[in-house]
Amino acid sequence: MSILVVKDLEVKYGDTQVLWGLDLTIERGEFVALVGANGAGKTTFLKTVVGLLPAAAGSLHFAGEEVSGMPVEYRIRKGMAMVPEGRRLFKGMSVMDNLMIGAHFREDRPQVHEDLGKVFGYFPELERLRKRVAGDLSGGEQQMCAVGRALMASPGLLLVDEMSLGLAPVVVERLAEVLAKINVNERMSVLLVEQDVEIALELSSRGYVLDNGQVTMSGDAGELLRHPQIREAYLGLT
Amino acid sequence: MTLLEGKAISVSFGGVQALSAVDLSVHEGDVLDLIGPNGAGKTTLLNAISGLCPARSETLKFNGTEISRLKPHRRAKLGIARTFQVVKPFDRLTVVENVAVGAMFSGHKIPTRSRVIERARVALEQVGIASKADLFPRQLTLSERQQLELARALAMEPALLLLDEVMAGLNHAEIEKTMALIQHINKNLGITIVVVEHVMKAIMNVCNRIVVLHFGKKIAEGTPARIVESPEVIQAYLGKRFADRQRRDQAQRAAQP
Amino acid sequence: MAGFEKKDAGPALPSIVLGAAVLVFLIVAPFVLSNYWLRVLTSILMYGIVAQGLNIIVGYTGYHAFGNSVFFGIGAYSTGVGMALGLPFGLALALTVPVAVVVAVMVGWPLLRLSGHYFAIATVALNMAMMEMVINVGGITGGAQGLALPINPMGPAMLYKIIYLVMLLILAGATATVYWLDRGSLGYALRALRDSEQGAQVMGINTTAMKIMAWAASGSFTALAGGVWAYWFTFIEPSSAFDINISIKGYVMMLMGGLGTVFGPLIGAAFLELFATIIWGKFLKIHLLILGMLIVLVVTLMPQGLLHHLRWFKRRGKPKEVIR
Amino acid sequence: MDMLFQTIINGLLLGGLYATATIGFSMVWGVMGVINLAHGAFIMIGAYVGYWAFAHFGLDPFLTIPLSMAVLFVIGYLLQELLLNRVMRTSLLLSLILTFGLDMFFINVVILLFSSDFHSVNTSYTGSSLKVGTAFIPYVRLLTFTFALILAGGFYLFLRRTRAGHAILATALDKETARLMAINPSRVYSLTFGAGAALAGAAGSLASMLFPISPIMGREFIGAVFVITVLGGIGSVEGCVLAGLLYGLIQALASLVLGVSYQNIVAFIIFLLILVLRPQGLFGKRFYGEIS
Amino acid sequence: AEDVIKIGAAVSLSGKFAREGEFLKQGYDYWKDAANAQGGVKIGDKKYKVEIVYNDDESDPQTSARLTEKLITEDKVKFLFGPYSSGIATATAAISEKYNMLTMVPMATADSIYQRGYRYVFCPSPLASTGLYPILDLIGTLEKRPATMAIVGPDSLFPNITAEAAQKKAEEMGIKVVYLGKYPQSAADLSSVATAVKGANPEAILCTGYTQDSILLVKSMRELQVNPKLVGLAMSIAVPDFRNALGSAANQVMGTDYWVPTLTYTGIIVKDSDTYAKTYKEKFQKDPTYQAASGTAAGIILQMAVESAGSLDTNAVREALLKLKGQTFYGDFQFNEQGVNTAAKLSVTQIQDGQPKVVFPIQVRQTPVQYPKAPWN
Ligand SMILES: Nc1ncnc2c1ncn2[C@@H]1O[C@H](COP(=O)(O)OP(=O)(O)OP(=O)(O)O)[C@@H](O)[C@H]1O
Ligand SMILES: Nc1ncnc2c1ncn2[C@@H]1O[C@H](COP(=O)(O)OP(=O)(O)OP(=O)(O)O)[C@@H](O)[C@H]1O
Ligand SMILES: [Mg+2]
Ligand SMILES: [Mg+2]
Repeated sequence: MSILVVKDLEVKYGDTQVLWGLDLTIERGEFVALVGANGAGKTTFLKTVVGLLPAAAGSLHFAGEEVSGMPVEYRIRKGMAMVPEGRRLFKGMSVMDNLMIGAHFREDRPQVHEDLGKVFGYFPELERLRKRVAGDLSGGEQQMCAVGRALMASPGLLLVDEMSLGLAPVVVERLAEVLAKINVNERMSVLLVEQDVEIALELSSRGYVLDNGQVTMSGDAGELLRHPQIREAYLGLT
Repeated sequence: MTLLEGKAISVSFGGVQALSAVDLSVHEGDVLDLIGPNGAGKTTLLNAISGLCPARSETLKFNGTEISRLKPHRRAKLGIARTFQVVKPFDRLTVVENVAVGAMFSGHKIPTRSRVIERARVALEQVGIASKADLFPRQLTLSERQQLELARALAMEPALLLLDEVMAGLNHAEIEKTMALIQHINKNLGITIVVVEHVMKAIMNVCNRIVVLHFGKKIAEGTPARIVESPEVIQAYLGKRFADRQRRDQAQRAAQP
Repeated sequence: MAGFEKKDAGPALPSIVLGAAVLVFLIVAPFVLSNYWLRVLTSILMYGIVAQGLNIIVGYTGYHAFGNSVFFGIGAYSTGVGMALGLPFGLALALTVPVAVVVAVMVGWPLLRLSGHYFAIATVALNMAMMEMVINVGGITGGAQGLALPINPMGPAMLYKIIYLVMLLILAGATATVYWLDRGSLGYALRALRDSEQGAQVMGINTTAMKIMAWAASGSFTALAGGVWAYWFTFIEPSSAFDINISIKGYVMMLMGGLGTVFGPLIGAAFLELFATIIWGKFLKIHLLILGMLIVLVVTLMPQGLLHHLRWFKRRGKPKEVIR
Repeated sequence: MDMLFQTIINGLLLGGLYATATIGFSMVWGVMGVINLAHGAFIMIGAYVGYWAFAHFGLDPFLTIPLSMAVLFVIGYLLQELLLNRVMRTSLLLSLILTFGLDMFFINVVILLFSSDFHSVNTSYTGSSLKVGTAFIPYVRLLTFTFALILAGGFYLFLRRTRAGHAILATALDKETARLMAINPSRVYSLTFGAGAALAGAAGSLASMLFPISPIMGREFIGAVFVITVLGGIGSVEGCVLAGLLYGLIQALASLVLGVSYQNIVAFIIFLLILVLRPQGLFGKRFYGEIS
Repeated sequence: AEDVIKIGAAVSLSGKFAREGEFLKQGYDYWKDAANAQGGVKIGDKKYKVEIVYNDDESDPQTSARLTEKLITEDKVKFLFGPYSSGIATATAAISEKYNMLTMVPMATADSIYQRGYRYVFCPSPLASTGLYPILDLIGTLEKRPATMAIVGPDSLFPNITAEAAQKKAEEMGIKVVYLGKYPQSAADLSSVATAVKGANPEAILCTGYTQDSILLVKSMRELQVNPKLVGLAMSIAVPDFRNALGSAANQVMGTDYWVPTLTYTGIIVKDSDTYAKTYKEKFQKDPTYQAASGTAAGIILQMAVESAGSLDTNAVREALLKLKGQTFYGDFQFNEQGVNTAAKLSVTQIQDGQPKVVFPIQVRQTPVQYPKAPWN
């Protein structure tokens, strides 16, 4: 069964239309990559899915329910979580509080504590840093904390925007490993937006290519990776 | 000739020693890359050069002038321009006005308004966001804002350009474009460049020297080819997977005629 | 927002006509208006200066000088003390400018490093500290007892015309300064540093000097208004010369008219003063209540200022950006 | 020596009340980026609620604290929902002027309702004191102080320990991201503004025991409230308490050492110095109050 | 049309002096209605009704000045009634003077106003400098006078004048002023002042503050057990708010007053103080204060001057005012060239068993003074 079904989605900023009739589906437990040029509308898409932006037209089904009119809180409660572009931690709060606020809305407290344990399992450095003020962490540590915070919502669908932005290659590698592990262990669906197309497609099972607000290609990640057009436009290989 | 000569540059924030006695010399015509893990002090080093944070140093000379006591705007007028990793556009000026400010107050006096605008437009062309000239910065995407940063710096027609992660968030094609732009700035406009970049495969091709920072110390310096082989750098920064990819790419390139 | 990028340079015809009409009116006003209405008009001009002074430091430079009334008080007291020492009015008034500049430079240097809210309240504290200082110094300032200025033997008709004209001149000066800021590169420097100080610095703008200059200009005009006010009232007290409501009123006017525009503050001043004048007497006990409600309504219903809503004579321009 | 001891007691006891009067203001500023100039009016309304209940039902103002808190919570909540919400996103300036207008409005409404006469609350224990050595501790002030600290402590725990509190903090730091945590910022703002007003109301009820009650009594607090907010660090409850006590102490000591006429000027100069040397406040945290 | 005398008044109906301004306005209104009830002001054979044009000055001198100008030039009033407080009146007096507009300013008692050579500004009340004199005079009649004294008050125009004059007079009488405290006008709390007074340990303490300050100071002294033999206040003792606020703590505290209901002066329009207090309460549902009484008295004196001049001409009325010598329920009056009422005297009232009693001057007193004051209970 599909966890997210997007049909004919259109989004506008005032008079400028950014997304044009976009279709996208994610199955439960699937790892999907969304790649595309700058300004293609990837962030806009994620924000619309989660509800930070309104859709101008089209439908958005999440876990079998039409959510496009619903506020952000509703969708989060229903099982979405997002790692926003640029991490956006609550810089003045401790790492621990940042993690816990990810589970802010959850009533199943014992389960929350278990999830906290899991997050520390994936990112042992966070346990060490849990008392530190989040704004003081290095970029990589902050990104880990941001992913951890999203995991604390125990979402059915994890949306990750620009996982590798400004991170050292070693850190990117770490994060990629953890995302893959989470996908498998928790059976959590992941939608990853990433500029590093190679990493993104290696991690995922399917991929979508977005260009000027439209899906121009989609399909099996491995195939996309081998597709000559992708190799040329996004990987610089021939 | 050495354009920028810094000896023992140190910066500390309260208890945190962000930079400890880093030496840096940039030669005219260089494209120098500064790499290092997050928090290594790369941005801080750029800040120290442009005068935005209090730094101690034995010497900090630009074009033969000691600049360590100069305020940031004096250094800018001498010909040091920079971009910010966390972009700092002038939100309530339009894109073209943003760039015009760069042309207006740099050391080069431009006589008329229309020339200032002309200059700004050229800079916007160069970075490829000329079509957005009349928008406000917050109507741009993150990467377009980074391009705006670059355009503002270019409009100043500096001698030394400091670029802080201008490629972050760009895809391959755009990275290629930016690389070409950097090369163009360097070769055709004769501007010396210091870049901070994580995008290694791009940097390998444009820069002639790499300085590696780690915990505020310089741990390596040399040509790109040498640096990527250094086990210390691989361990601290690049990661094994990257090294593998790097080797594979090189092999592939070598295979191509 | 003006830019040197205007495609259709120059204002439209209706606004030229309107502007000329206002100018003519201002010049003939003292000869046709009754003393009372001249006084009302003078008070509009005075607040116009205060609002325009705020416009320089708030609208263009982005520093919320909430306590700019400190300069009003400084102007009033330096004129008052100067006259108490025997200087003629003109000279005493002229002296307020260097005094204001010295204060702006001395205090501005540390305070203008603060940003946003912090600067706003620091200026309030500065205003209070200055007031307490005048009270505690006593002596020539008269302390809490206030200071009486020499009375001009001239009849009211003549004296009021002179006061009016002096106010008008100062306001013209302030408006010209703002106009010049709006067009010139200095204005760009101020607006740039308003949006990002570090960004401006690395682009060659001496932000410290610019800010201090802007505040000194803002303060000088405000101080001149205070100086004229002192002479006009012949009696000044610390609590009314350093009355924070002066700058708050200026803020409301600037806001009503439109922040960071050349003529907005003047329109706001005229509107608020006239409104207040006209409702006085009609609602004895509740007019402050009505004024409070009016402010609430203006802010919630037309946060971009009157000018924005009176744009019929302005060409449709770029989207007006939100003030911060 | 005796005087020094008495002075310290005076300063601390008053400081506790100041602290409570400040917390709501500081929170609203820190979380919403709104400098609420009507805070003084809220305090005043709280005092009138206390007075009204005392005059009509003989209720002790300590008992009516919950009532004033409830009344002001509702006022604050509604104001935020109906008015402030419309402007606070756009600018600091607009909210300042809006709240200035509100202050004017409330004061004059109270003048209409209660006239501008002074009112007082005299309980059976008003005026009696506890003797400690050579110093006297007035019971009313001691009780006021205790209640003030209990309220401050309670609010601190509310922020740090409850999920609603965490939601407030998170919204203060990054509103959009807070939404991603299933937090509804406009609800949080209304809650914060309501809570801020409720605390002002409690402070007002407490103040009604000590000071003559009049429509403009809030104006006398607002200066201290500003200084303490900055001294303590914007949006920091524990900072407010420490700064409130410190401020009371400084003022009292300044009057002792320099003379009573210098208490304000000393306060303002300290304030300016703090701003210049340590703008995040003596006890402030980094990253707070950065919203513009 | 009826013949009317139009009188203008800018008073504070909002802002920090709203309370005092309201009383003043009611005082003016009382006179207007009383005079009109008797047919109006008599000039020659004709009776003129009185009409008062009010404006609210928001307790702001600048607004007051503007409104004064409006009353003179737009509303074309014949005479002016002044605002509350010396600060505001100083701003408006200059304008009255410029237009040669006869102005009665019953609540502007700062001496400095009358030292500027104004010719048209008249104050029926005694000046600020005399504010504490009667208490000192009373001390002079005591057998065991206090030897030391503290004088405290807010740092502002009226209180400062009163305090300085009192200090001078006390020292002339050989009383040592051991503490002189001026606290900031905006001080919300006076416990530090009470502590300082305690440290100086004076036998008498005089306070020049307004009602609110007096309440606070007495409260604080009681809480901190500051126990001088005499506590004397300027201008608040008879204000009902004062007694209500302090309850039994007010006992044996004394204060000077422009007017109290128990005074025994008599005059036209209002027969005596007792009548005034009663009829005022009927009319306005509250007890009158000295501000109200001073307003009514100002009206009565103006009426007497106009009637004696037999004209509405400003200069004729002024001449008549300077010649007149008489009494109203408010007290004696006789004006000098500066517009100062040289005949006015303050009285001293002491709260005895919860009731205000006039204790000085001897000739109008109700009971002897209770001295020394008992310690606070
Ligand atoms: N607030 C806004 N107002 C107007 N236009 C906007 C706004 N935000 C984004 N846009 C425009 O929408 C388009 C898509 O932006 P979006 O941020 O979704 O792209 P993206 O694919 O995430 O790009 P990047 O890789 O640079 O993050 C861009 O052309 C951008 O200029
Ligand atoms: N203003 C500041 N106050 C306190 N610490 C700071 C400040 N600026 C930087 N630091 C600290 O100095 C160290 C170096 O930071 P810097 O920003 O130079 O790193 P960087 O190499 O640019 O990292 P990144 O790749 O994440 O941009 C970090 O530990 C950082 O937390
Ligand atoms: Mg994006
Ligand atoms: Mg960096």
